[in-house]
Amino acid sequence: MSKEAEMTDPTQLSQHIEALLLASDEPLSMKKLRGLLGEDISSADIRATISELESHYQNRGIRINTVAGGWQFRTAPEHAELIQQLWQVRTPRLSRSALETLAIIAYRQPATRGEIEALRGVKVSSNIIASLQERGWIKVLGRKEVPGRPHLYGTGRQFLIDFELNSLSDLPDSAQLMDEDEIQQIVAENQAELSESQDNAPPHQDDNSEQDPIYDNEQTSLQTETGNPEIIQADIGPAEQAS
Amino acid sequence: MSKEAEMTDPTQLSQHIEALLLASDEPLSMKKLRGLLGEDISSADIRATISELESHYQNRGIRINTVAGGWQFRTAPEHAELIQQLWQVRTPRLSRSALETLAIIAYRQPATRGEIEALRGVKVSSNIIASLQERGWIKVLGRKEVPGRPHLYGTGRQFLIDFELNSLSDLPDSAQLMDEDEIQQIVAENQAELSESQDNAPPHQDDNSEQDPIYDNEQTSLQTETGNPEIIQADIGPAEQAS
Amino acid sequence: MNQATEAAPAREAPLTDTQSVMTEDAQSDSRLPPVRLDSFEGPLDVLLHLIRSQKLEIFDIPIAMITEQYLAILEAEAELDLDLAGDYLVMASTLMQLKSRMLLPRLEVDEEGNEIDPRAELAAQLIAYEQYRMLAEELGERSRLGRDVFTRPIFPEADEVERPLPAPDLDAMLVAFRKVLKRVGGEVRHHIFSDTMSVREQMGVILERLANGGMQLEELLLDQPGREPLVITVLAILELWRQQTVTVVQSEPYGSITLLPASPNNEYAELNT
Repeated sequence: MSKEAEMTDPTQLSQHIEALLLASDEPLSMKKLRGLLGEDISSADIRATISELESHYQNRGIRINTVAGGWQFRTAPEHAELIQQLWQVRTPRLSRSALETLAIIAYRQPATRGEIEALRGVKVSSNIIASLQERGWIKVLGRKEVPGRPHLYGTGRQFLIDFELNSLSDLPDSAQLMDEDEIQQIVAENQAELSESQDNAPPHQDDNSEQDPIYDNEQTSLQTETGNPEIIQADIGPAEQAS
Repeated sequence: MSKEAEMTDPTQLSQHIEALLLASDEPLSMKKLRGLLGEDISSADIRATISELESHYQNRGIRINTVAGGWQFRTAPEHAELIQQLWQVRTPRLSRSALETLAIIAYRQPATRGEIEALRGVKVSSNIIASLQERGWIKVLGRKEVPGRPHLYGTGRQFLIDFELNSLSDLPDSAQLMDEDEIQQIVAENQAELSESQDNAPPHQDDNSEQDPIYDNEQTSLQTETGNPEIIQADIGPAEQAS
Repeated sequence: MNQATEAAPAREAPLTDTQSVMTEDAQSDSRLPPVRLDSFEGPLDVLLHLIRSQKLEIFDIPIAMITEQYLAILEAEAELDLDLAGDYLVMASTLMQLKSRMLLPRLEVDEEGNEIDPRAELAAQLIAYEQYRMLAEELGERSRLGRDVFTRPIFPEADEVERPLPAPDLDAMLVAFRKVLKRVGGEVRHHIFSDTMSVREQMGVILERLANGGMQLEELLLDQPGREPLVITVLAILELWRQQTVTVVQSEPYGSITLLPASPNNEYAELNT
């Protein structure tokens, strides 16, 4: 109390931002903040003030989080269990199929249901699509102009808001995700090498000299794969840096 | 900022209270707080912590206010004007009842209020109808020649403009909103129910005493449809029967 | 709440509660312990489990062995859920086909003349799926609003403010409609009508055109470009007639047909104000 009183009061700007962030029912973007605070306050000032506020709140029960291109007051994650008690209903757990479907849509968008099914190797139930839609995590972006004109799904803004992402590029590991062509290339190269080493016939080996270092790294890692699926991903990182 | 860093971190209790006050949908009373925080924390501790928090926030943009016998985070009163601006700028979301009403009108037009109520299972407030009309999203197309001659609502031009639709046929298939399996299941369930209580007309259905046979016919024809949006084919069946 | 459970070892985390049959031991045991099919997310998941748990090479899958193990898992299932069975059985036949192709000399070659391993496609599929399986796990472990973090649920400051009209939101509307469909259950059959949307739209158009009084049928049909709109217009008129929203008058056989709105004009005009 006494210490607090000695402190310099938060600036007017800081107070305004705090009040706005609390009062808003969605994350407030820089653009919205500028519009509300008046044009004579620069983005730089706002940014600096927010970063002060962020550190002010960093050890408190509530935080200022960066979400969906804006800022919002949220509770600190370590109090989740306590807060859950406020409600009778417990948050239902997401099934693996829902998460896999969501992950494929998030990383591959726009994606059709057929594409999701092809990747997962199983039928995707409409219940899953519908419940993801109801949560606002996915939405129909349009239709794919192929026979049947299937819906194209992508993530909605609520996905960013709920998963604490500032933008889609904040999706973890999105840069490392391999597309089909890359995967096929890796498979082809690895299988070619395997069959060569099996036959003890090294005539094509010189071809490897022009191979992308990424694949060599991956090959090594994949061959020593220990059942941990993280390894594929984990190894691409360094390889990418190398390239 | 540097002064902040020197300060001792807020206690665990203080963090818990902050988090709870932010996340609760009503002001939290001492009794509720004790229930949530566990019996081993005394009222005196809670009271002392809250009073610390109150002074911590007293010069900030947000406050801990005593409201209706409990505590709650609120914006500081001197920022009221700014907050008002936020709410005025910030377009609110459509209420669920408005969305449902609009959706039913869009998909079932021309539809009477009674039909909407029968579908929604609740009364449709005149305010909702009025505000949708005001918006130009719905309009009265005429009256239905049944007792009471209720208004027939349909979507207006502004609906297409605002929802970025070229025509009503751009609305996603309602069938695609649900799974075929889901529909079959529901239909099966309800047919079972219907056959049990065929003569028991639900009380709020007097308005649409004549459940349009066209829909029943459509059901037959559309269920044999294979998702092919061939409009004419789908329609000729029932209409021919109707004529 | 779920923090504790969801923060559990990555391997377990994404399994739903009823499905947690695999244990850490199962992972390291090379003697394959029995597994239940419903703990998997499909045939690819089963194959990955077999491959990873036995530390097999994904680029050099011992097809004969894997096929045997895969079929054993399938056979252990007392009764296969028919819905699920399809995907699993397709994989079974794929595996058996691969097994037989592995016995034959390689006939297929790529553009560079290298032999194509018949297992290439499967390996690619497995790698692609494994990536998403892992990303799904990560997504599930991310702190999530409403489960791990919470924001303010009510906004008392907003109460006294006069707020503008809400913005259109097609998705929200569709979601709302879907909820209605689900809620009303049996009424749903009345709603599989979106294919008839054009007729409904046309019904609205006709009602509007008739707002100022009667119209000749030919007049209504005159400006319909093409066969399809024509048919739709006729269907719409028939439907309106059947609903008794319009009256159709023909004074003599083969004479001109007049459409009249069922409600008087002046009243209709009132309605729009």
